[in-house]
Amino acid sequence: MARVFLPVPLRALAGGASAVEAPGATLGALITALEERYPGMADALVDPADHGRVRLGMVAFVDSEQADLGLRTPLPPDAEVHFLPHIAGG
Amino acid sequence: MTTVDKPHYKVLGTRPIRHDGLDKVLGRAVYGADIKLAGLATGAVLRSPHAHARIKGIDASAALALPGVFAVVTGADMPIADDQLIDMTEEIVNARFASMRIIAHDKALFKGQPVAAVAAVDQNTAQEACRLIKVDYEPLPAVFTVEEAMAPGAPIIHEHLVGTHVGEKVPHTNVAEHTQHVLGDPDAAMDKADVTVEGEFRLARVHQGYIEPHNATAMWYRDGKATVWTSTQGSFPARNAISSVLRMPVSAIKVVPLEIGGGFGGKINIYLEPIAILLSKKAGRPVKVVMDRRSVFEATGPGPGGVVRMKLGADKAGNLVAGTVDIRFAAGAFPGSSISAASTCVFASYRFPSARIDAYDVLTNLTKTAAYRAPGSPQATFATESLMDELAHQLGMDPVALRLQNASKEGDRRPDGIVFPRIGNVEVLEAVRDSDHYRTPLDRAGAAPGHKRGRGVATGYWQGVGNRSTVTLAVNNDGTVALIEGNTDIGGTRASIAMQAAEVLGIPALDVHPTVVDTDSVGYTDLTAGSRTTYATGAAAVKAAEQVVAELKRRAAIMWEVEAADVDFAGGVFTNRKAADQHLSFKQVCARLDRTGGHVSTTGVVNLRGSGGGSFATHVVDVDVDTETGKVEVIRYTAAQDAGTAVHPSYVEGQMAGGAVQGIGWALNEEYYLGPDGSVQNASFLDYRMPTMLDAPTIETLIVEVPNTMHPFGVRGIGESGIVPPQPAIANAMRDALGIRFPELPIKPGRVLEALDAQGA
Amino acid sequence: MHPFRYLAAHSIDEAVAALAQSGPRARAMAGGTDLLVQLRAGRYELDAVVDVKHVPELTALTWDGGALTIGAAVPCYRVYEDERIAAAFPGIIDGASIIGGIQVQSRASLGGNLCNAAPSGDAICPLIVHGAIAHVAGPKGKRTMPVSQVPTGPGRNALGEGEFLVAIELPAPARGSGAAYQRFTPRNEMDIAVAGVASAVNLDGSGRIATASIALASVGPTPIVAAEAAASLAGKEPSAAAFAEAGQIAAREARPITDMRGTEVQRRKLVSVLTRRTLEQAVARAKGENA
Amino acid sequence: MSQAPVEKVRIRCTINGQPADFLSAPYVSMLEALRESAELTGTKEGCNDGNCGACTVNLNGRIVDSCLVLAAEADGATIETVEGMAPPEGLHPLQQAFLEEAALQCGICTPGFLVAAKALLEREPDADEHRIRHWLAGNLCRCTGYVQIVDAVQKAQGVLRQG
Repeated sequence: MARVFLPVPLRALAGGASAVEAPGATLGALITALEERYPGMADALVDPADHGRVRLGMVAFVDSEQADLGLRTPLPPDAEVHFLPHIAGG
Repeated sequence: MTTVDKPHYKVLGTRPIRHDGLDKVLGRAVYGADIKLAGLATGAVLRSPHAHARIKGIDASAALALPGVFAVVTGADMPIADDQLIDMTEEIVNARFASMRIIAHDKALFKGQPVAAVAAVDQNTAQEACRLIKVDYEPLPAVFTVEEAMAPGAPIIHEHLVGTHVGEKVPHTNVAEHTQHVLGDPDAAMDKADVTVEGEFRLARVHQGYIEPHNATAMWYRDGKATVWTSTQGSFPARNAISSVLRMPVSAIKVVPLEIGGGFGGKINIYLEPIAILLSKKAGRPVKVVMDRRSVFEATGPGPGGVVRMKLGADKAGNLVAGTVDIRFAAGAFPGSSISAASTCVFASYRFPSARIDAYDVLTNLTKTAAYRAPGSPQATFATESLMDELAHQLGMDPVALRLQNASKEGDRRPDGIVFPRIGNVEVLEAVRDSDHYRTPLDRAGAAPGHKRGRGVATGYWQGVGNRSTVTLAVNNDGTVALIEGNTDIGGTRASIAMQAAEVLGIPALDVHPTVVDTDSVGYTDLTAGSRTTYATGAAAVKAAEQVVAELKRRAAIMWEVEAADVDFAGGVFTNRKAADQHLSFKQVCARLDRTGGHVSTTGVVNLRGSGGGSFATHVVDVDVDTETGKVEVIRYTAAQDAGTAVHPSYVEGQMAGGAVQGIGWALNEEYYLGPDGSVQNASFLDYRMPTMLDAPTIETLIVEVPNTMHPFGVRGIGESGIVPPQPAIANAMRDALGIRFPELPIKPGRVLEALDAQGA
Repeated sequence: MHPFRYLAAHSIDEAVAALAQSGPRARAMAGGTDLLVQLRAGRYELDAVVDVKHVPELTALTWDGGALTIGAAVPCYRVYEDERIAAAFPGIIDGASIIGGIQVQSRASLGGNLCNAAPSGDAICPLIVHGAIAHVAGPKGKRTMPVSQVPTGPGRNALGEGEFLVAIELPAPARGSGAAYQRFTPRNEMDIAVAGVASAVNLDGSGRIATASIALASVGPTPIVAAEAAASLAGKEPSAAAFAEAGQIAAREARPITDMRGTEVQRRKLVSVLTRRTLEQAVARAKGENA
Repeated sequence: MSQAPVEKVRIRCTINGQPADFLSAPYVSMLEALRESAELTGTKEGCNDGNCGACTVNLNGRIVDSCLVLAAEADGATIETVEGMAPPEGLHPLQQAFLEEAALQCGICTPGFLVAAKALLEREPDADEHRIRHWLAGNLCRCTGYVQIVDAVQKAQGVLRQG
């Protein structure tokens, strides 16, 4: 099971929880599992018009590293997953 | 240098002369404005005199009638793009807003916004033609500060914008975005804290202040393609943006990055490039447009000002228990004011068991802000580090000891959830604690009559980014290697990238010849920004060089008639395992490339997931204050920073000193001084008072090396963290000197005098 | 920028003729360090500039006994690198050596600084306290006026159409006299005075202040002659108390505004401080001390 | 705007030891003429109002901001730009020291600093650090924080002293 840290706007979908657990061998599978448990989650995280990628402006982190294969990023067992806004640099 | 577990390097850590240096000291390097093309026309831009106005009509007939004028473009030539997010690497830009910003359409949204542009035979004719364009404006009420923009009944800048306020969609608002991060239960923890400190901190807009103005030269071709020569921090992201706003495929646009005269984040966004292309299309000839200095201040992207309210709680022993912060940045006329990075950095230096971070991206009728060196971090950290200083006073603790006790380290979780890998926060603080500067008591008695002295310390963080880079190496048969890359070189990155390839290849740094090429000539490469170039493009160079080594082992094997697996390579020498006395130098193998299978060229492509934890910086500063005039002199300054592995120490020290002096200017004098109409009243290098050589102190530098686990040589990006500590360090030194907390930047002499008055009253 | 013609005059008559021929949209140009910036910023338009740097009278430094006439186009560096001027008119040196950076000082002149009539002009107040006289030429011939009467408002001067400044005459300093100019700027160079004060004193044989003169920069639409502050010193023993009192009076005589360069309150305080500091320096110089 | 166009003026001068002869509109700055007419783009424009020093050139033995000089004034003048600094072989000690001390990052201010520093060391070979900082205060650099520029000037000073 992966531990998913929810950004504040998504916590309402999970009854206010700041982190939830869900299964999945890849980031995509995890989001599908989240959607089953907490409807609305997939729409908030994935852009259906953009080949189902994580929404632009948001970055998924797996164990504190950026997920570089998009939804196909493999998840190790007991992975920690974060969804964070994109960062601008100078 | 403080160095942790550093392997022995041959090239890294040395100080070769940079490869592009000769051209730059001879005046031969070609910067954006230096390009010459046959038949080149000159462009000029007409800008809005109003901060907010409806544009009812534009009559360019008199301009077009002026002899020597080739073309005029207006917003009608660049229709507003559809809503579409452009990936600018580290910033996501909505194409619709980008097109609205680059040239005004039905409304001008800030003073200085382009309204029309002219191409003519020379600069003066183009400028005179601009003055002949008649624009019918209907001025509208405008807002310039966070408070004005968020006040009930405030004029709405974008009628159709729907704000996102912690996930909720809110129409009819100037708050484009309100984000929130919550860790634990900060309110409960704050209630239980033994000591709390809080404050409201106010920040003015500040400009990057690069010496070279923006420029773009474009040639439109009849087959629908265009070439743009420009000074940019990212030719590929610029190509993406041009493609979106002009609705051209990326393959139709070639961006040729010329030498760039400073950026600091300000040359990521595009400004003149689409205008130059449209002018060239209409004029049928290449067109060069160079911005004047006033427009650079009025109409490019400064760093945001705003308001930061913060509260910190700690227990009696000095352990932080909670932090809450409310960050409101004035973005300017379009969304995007570095609030996400500010949120990431604001509490990153310490372990916070609980925290809440609210951040607001607020629209105002000013030019849209842009990235400025560690964007958002200096503004937010000014509050954190000022309050850490107050906390040290309240607890009676040494300010470095308090920071060390709470310093974040490997395994600690940032309030936005990310867990730190190996970082050098503690080592940097220890370097300052043990420095000659910090161990030498301040000579307070040495101050002249009427002067007071103080010392301050502050820490700053920038997380850096990774992302995509491509490097191609081509091996020459004389044993040198051509290195092709796509990152414009703002501060010596040709050298720092080439040195990493040289390290792998075991050859001298100057035997690798780096060239920065256009977007048709190398694979996708992200910005020269985000402290990523030496780190990420360096990693691509390492990857390409490792492929060269693998191939040259095969070539050596052919020469020895053995298997490639029988060839070892170390320190630039190939060894035959089957005959230990057989060695070939890199040069010797290269000399035989033709007869062992032809020339060798490799490409390294990386997409680095993050920065490896980023870089921390701690500064200590001594100030001397003339209490009669309010003038502050910096009399001693030491900067320490974690470089992971310092590739070229001179350029690491240069980044540290440069960041410190830029921060000193920000702390003491620099600000956008706005008139009641939103005009930038000090839009010149005379009145936007950047430090001169006589204002800047000598910066003592302490390079700390805690290797980055995500880079093959442990390199960290070091370009940005150094601008974060100076402002609070100086404010803390002022507190020490005068007993006065300065919660507003800049701490300019008039403000110091007022505060001394209030203290005396 | 509106296109203009460039005319180089080689004598006063040529300059008068060139200006007359070009009408009100012509100006004399010395160093051009203000003029060109203002033209480029579109502050006004000209059809011609008349370069007066080739007119001998405008580029000469002429001594007559202890009196000095400085040609209106003599660049700052020629003034502050001149040891005789430094000895006789230290206040002038104080001003000339802080106008712009070294590059600007190669071009900018005291005469140009005076005619530009910026309230912050660093040359003007020292000239005033040294009792300088402006020599002007024009279509109606030559005339003179006290330097203090040249600026009439921000960027405006008392010169009529076709007139230009030929030279600035500094009367010989009396024995026992000294002067100084200081300004306050946030930066240490390359800045505009938030406030500036020039002070001059004449000490009598017993070391008392016989007369004083004080002029204030950047605290009014024109440089301000702080006559009351100066008068308060007459007959007094130089002392910290007397200087401080003069400073307070001068601060009242100032008419500052708040703008991007500083606030009204700040400027009054600075006038008070700088008056005191320049008086101390002027007295030290009058006594022959190296200050 | 109705007036006849202003005629160009002929300028004959010496630039970097070579005679130059060109036409220029009289209102054009020396900076623009050097860059556009003489094709010497080593001299840079940073502000065009005399506040950054990027356009510093040596005019008749004095350093000036070439943006504040009219090209028309150059008739008969001797001008030296960064392009004229190096001897036929090798580099001027200042150029070499700027490279060795990493005294440039983006490099846009470098030509102005070099020309200004050369004038200082020719006039005052023993200038101390404060004098160096004072002389170069008219040249802005936003990248380096100035430390390495001062180091480079002092290094060149040592080389020049030894002859």
